[in-house]
Amino acid sequence: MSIKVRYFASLKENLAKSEDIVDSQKNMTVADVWLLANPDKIISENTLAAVNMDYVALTQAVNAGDEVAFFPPVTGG
Amino acid sequence: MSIKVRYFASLKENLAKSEDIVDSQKNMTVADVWLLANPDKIISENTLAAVNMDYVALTQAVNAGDEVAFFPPVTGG
Amino acid sequence: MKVKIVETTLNPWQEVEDYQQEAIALRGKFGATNIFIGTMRDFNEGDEVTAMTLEHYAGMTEKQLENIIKEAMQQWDVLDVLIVHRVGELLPNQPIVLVAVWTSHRGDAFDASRYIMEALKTKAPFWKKETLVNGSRWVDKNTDGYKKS
Amino acid sequence: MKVKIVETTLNPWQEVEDYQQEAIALRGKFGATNIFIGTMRDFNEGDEVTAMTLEHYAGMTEKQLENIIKEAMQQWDVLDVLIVHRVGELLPNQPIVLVAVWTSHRGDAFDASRYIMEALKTKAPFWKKETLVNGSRWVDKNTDGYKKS
Repeated sequence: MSIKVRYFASLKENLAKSEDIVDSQKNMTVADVWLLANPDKIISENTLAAVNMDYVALTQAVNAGDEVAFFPPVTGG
Repeated sequence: MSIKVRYFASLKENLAKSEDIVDSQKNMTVADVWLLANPDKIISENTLAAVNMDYVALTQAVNAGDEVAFFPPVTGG
Repeated sequence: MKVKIVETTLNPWQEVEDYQQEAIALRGKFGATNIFIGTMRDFNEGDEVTAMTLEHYAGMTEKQLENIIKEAMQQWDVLDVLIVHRVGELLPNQPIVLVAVWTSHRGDAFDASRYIMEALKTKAPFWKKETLVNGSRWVDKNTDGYKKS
Repeated sequence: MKVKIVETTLNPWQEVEDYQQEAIALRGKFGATNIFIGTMRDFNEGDEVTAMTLEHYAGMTEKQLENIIKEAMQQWDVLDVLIVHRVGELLPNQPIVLVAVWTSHRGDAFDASRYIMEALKTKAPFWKKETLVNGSRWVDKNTDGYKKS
């Protein structure tokens, strides 16, 4: 299955990329998606994750066609 | 001494007057001012009193030239 | 800070915009503004209300409102406050009162604005008389504004 | 209710006035409006800030803000809500966010407005990058807004 991955703000700058597409034959969690997209980078403990624009835990399963996003703590308002 | 007395809102309507001038040779409290101005009317327990535009208790002494006001609970805002 | 009693229609947006425009000292310094507007409804206590007359004790209203602002400024970090209150004849949907508070941080803006509104309702000498379909009546006390309906 | 993300200058007074003008159903029904406006300051964490860039996750911001409004409406008697949030390049003294809440009674207006602002700060995917005199930096977390300074 193919998953679109998006990065925002300081995380996007640090990774020097705004998007990835990851493919896998196996079922994946959000943490698996990160690992596949960033095999050499440990996810920072304050990084937030969303699937289809809802906040999720890293243990959340993903499905084909999902949009997964990773970003730092939000600072709007 | 001469004291100006003012009434507002429903109290003004009930008394059918907006002002009084009371005179006395003796020292007076706010309660005395009411009695002198309205000898036949007991002051309602929810009536508020002010001297020179500050809230006071009925036991507050008044001085010559003071403006005393009586009015019902306020309902602004 | 400014306290203003108006006898004609109160335009809250214009009041706040004009005041902020003139408050040069605030520029770049305030991070939070909280504004409360009280507006006349067309019903109260189960009855249709067609108009309202707001009486006030001129002089004492200003004095009490200025005291309330000072009390708020003693309790919270407040940069500026504007209070505008309508008196005279009002129709439903017209604004009655505007409280605007400028602060550096949002907590102070919410807290001070709420404090000022509650104190105004308790201490500022205004009285409402409602015009109903049949006759009129004085509002005898303010609702607490916080009870669950 | 309405959620709006704007890339150009946010005029909070115009936004609220326009929205209220169109909200025919509110007329005569609302007694209280609480408005919060967050504005860019010219200093932060002890440094002069000359400009700011606000990034957001388009789509998720709207989804999260709509959820927040629904949560507020479940907890308080709220008639209507408008949220407008700025993104892109900002200068000091420019508004960042507007929250406006219309209710029958004032307690609900204060409570819901504050709830929405706190939830927005925690959940809405916006990120601030500050331009300083020398370089720039991401704001790494929101201040709690309630600490005593």
